[in-house]
Amino acid sequence: MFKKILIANRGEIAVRVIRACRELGVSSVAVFSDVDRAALHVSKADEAYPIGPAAARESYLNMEKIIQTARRCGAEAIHPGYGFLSENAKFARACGDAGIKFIGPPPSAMELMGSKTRARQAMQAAQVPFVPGSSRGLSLPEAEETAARIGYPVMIKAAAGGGGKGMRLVRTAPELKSAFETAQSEAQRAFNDSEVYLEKYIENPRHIEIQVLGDEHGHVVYLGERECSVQRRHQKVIEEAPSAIVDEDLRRRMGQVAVQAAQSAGYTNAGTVEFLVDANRNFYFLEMNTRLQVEHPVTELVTGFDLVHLQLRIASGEKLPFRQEDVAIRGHAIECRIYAEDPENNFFPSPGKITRLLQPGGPGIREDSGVYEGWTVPLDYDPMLSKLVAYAPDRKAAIARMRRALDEYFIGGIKTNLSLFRRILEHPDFIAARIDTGFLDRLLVSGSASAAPSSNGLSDIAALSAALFAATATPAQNGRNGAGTAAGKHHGNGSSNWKRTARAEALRSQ
Amino acid sequence: MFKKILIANRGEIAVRVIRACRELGVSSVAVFSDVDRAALHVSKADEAYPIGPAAARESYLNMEKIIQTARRCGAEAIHPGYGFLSENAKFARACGDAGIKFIGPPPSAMELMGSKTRARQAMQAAQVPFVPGSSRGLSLPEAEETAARIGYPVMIKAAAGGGGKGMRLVRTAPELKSAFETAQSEAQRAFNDSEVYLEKYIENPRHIEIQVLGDEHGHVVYLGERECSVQRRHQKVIEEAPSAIVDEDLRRRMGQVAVQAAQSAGYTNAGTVEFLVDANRNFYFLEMNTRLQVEHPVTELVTGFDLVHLQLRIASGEKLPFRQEDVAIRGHAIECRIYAEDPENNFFPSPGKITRLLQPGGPGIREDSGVYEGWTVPLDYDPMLSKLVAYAPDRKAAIARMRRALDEYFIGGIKTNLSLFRRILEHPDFIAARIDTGFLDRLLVSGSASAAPSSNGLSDIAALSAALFAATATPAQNGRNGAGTAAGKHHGNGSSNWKRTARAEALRSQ
Amino acid sequence: MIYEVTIAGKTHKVELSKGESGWRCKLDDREVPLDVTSTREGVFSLLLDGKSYEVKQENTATESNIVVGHERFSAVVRDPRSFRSRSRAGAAGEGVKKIIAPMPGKIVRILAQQGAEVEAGQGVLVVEAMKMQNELKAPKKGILKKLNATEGTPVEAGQVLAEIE
Amino acid sequence: MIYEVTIAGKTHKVELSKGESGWRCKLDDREVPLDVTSTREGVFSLLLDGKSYEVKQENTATESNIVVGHERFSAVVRDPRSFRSRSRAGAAGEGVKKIIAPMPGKIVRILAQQGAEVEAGQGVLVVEAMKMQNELKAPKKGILKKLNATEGTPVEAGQVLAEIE
Repeated sequence: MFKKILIANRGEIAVRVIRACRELGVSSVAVFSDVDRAALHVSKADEAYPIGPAAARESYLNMEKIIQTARRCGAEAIHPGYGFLSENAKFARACGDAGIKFIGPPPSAMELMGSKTRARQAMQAAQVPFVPGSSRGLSLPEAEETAARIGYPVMIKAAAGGGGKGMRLVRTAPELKSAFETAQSEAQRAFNDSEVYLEKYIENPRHIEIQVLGDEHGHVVYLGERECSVQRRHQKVIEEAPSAIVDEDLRRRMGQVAVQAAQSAGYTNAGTVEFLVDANRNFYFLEMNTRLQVEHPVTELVTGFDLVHLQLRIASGEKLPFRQEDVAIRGHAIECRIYAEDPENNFFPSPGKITRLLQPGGPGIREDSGVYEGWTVPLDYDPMLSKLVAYAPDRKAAIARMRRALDEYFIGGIKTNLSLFRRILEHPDFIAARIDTGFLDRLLVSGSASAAPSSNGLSDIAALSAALFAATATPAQNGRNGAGTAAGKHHGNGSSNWKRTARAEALRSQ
Repeated sequence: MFKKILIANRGEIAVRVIRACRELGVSSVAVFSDVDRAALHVSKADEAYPIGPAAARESYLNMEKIIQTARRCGAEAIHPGYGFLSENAKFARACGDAGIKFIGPPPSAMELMGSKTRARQAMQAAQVPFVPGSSRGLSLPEAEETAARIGYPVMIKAAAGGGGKGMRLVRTAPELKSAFETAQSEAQRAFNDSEVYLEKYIENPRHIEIQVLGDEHGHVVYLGERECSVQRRHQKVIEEAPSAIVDEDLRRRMGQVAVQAAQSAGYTNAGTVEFLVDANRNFYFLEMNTRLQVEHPVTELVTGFDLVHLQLRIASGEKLPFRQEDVAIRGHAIECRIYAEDPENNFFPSPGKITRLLQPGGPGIREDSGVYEGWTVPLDYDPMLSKLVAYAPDRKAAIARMRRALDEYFIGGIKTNLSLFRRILEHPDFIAARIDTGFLDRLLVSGSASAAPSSNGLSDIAALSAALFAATATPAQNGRNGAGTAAGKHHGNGSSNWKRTARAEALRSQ
Repeated sequence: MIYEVTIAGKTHKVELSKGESGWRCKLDDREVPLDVTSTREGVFSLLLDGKSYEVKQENTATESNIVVGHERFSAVVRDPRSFRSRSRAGAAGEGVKKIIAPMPGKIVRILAQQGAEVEAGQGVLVVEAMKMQNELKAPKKGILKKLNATEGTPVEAGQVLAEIE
Repeated sequence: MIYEVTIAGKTHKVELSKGESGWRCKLDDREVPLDVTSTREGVFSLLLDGKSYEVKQENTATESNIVVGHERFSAVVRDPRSFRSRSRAGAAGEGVKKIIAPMPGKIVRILAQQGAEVEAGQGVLVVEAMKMQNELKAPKKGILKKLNATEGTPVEAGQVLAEIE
């Protein structure tokens, strides 16, 4: 095992890896940008070094600076987390050149999977099932021909793409030309590469992915599936394991295909093979993510393994400590990604100071958090604050447990999407596992993003409480909220902060 | 399932049961004594009612008041938690008479197991293995005769006993008379019953117990064992599951005996059969606890079941939703009981205000807590604050994870035994699972209760920090700590609180 | 003391007085037997007819909320004794609507110029935060009287960016 | 500003000044390149030569502690500028040792009477809290000069129960 590793990331995933290091007796090195000096990962790590200004490109994406820091402090390996440099083959290669182990797959496997068209070719050679379509970049005439062959609707995608950019759905032939050109120019702008390809569009697919793990001695196993069909604009919002529609047989078939895919790419360490699954439970390769996923905790809870421990053990040269037949799925886990964003206002991001943080606990609740009460969420990065995970013997109990945990959760001072989860978890389609990748977008257009307020007299309680808070406000509270304490003679008459706020409310735009 | 139940308890176990209620859609009713109005279980419950003054005998032990409260608010059942009325057969009977379901075994089973001598007779009839000795109360001549037959050393125990009271170890025949009489008079004082009996004394036994669960349709299963050998003065301090010395065969044999014991007593709901296990892995019935145990979470983590959910389902008449062959042990769990007590000062209790609470989180960590930051731990009850539980694939990883969690844990304002756990978990005998019920007492006499301070220059950091805190102290901070802000002109020169404390330190007894 | 509290569009009169065993509360002249305990700063545990409520106060840069259980209510509290000063502030705002930054960020685009006529819902400027661009719209039809914003400058949550009259 | 800090039996001189990028710190006249950030009230994140320390301040009724990671140090901080007032307080305590209640509780038994001679370690009184009885012992041999305690009365943590001279 390594003696010391550097974590080239921030937020909850940096804290997650630091915790694993501590448990394995490995010294952990954090890096931080100027705005992250007070971030949780800095105080949790054994060592911490500044790597530049707030802009990620000058800090968390600054390969040279990160490798230099690792060399200087004697870190033997770098864990990239997810996002930032985690899928950057050039970075993995640079680590190797500097004599530092990159905790992840070999750069060649990252490069292969990083190009959608090359990945598609390789996967087709490995007999991995695919959505019908082209396996390479197309010209417009080629696209028209392919679409005619496989039948509409079709989806145009950027070869270098991700995150929904350069993607266009085309339902009929006359729409193709304009959509093709828009996708090309979007791809050019987003990825500096205008290459696009085309696939049959699967109606209401489910997003189901297989976790794989390979050691450096040729063993690859799969750790069951995760269903991530609850998405907003192609971003996962809720993930769970197992999937309600995957039985033992389908799990084995998907798992074997995923292992084949990994092996054909010379893959090692943790990776995820994403599939679309149609209404008839046919599954089609979507892409392979060559890193730890955000949603890895649900797999940990149902398999009992620790994926970050295993990543470190694999990267340090150990053999996988178990075989495929030792992997068993028990119980059900659900994860909610908690974001600083306002679901009632177009999901506007909501950075700012967390003035109050009451976190849930008790049986079956795990929280991987990157924040703390009093911390100011910077506006420079992804707004994910924390991952809340519920585990229970079955799906119904896991949903009930997550709802209980959400009821206990309170984040004050900034907007979060906690209320959105409550609404999803109360929805009959979610409860019945009738979900697909369009589920959440349909739910969102059907009404407000937060659960409908109940009419059980809570507003009377709120009115009384508002007055009580005003009556018991201390001068210190006013001071902290920015209003002066000049109001003087404090005899319980509404704090000046309340008055100030009242004015702001009255004047604010609706 | 019930619509509403009352929880006749306080602290973490009340919160634990309230959470289960919420998950099952059952309304929860808390009760509280005058000093517990601000306690966590009151605000977590759906309803809460006062039941009297601080003294437990007038509130949490006040059967009439509790049953009356349950009737008035329409609770169909009462969960007694552990301690207080949980093993009181009279209370269980009174609930039944009032038409309220007592969530636990039938009163007859509680009565049987509540008397050590009657339990012993019944268990012997059910072929349960016993420590050699008498099965009933003895006169002194009978005791002398029995001791001679089974051989010294022997242990004298109170028939109505518990908690170490009325117990005496006798190593040689000449000591017997005096020890017998002391035990009798202690038993008389403690339990108003001088009856004592006698058993062979097992040297360095391990305490291993089996969790059983029976429904009201005649099915009883066992959920594996817990090892609770780390005890101080017969009080469990750390519990784990599984036990390092129990293999599949021993687990099955102990489990079957426990089920036999439960069945012969007409037992239903959750219960625990405690055994002593000697160096040759012979096991002997110790007693049966007719309630949920403090340490039930370790069983939940390794089996994947939720014991409180199952208690409620059983009490509402449901059948056990699984069979013995569905029970499997996976991974390893360790629990630390966090107490408000000072391990460096004779384990003095330390009630008071929790001024700062930083709780651990992340993978494999569960906390069942009954406290919150800012709460004042009352001096009227058991000083247990919280239970911290770590789960990992194996024992070594679970120990490492618990140590990591303890490093993250900070409780400010009162003394706790957190440092004691660190010391135990670093001890080579604990790590090697060479533990018995005398392990902790031996460890405690061998030195200070907290881990030895390392000499790695942390005291320089502490000195610098102390000055920095003094330099940045705000008047508000001084005010909160009770010192006046009269010092006036605040130009960064040591807060008055620091000065006040300095004086107190200088004058305090060593 | 007496407060005027506006919650969910309805304004209530709340009368509070310190009784022997805590607060005495009246809501719209109806006595409410509320048992109030502060568990931490900004958090109350309330008991009313046996029902238990955990209530939190939340002040963000732009809002004051009361959270009961998990339901959030926007709250405006007025102390009638300070009415005079309030109404003055109110008068200044007559007919004017402001566009306030809902979060800290950076102004990346200005879509309407000072003095221009804007429709209700028309985009006025774009603020970027956390990699997302968010268009702020005119709350009503009118003249864009003030525009306190230039492209490329950072803004704080709660900052008034524009006024429409 | 300059402080005298006693930690683990050793007294240090700590000199602090506000520099351009935070605090400048000297420990016993040696410059320490400490990077200090307050993460919450009573908690610092410190970086020193790349090592990261989380430090908490803890004031209980009877002690002031500094907790570095999970190690607890009893700390006494003196501001030399306030020395005069301090030494006066110190003088009053010369030769006198106090018995202070380590926790809130109730006095259940008094074992030595006022004016009596007591040995070091001799039990003076018994305080009960949380179902446990705890004997408080004489810190030194001497005369039990004051005894501010009667059986059955509650005591607060930090309360002086007896003085021995």
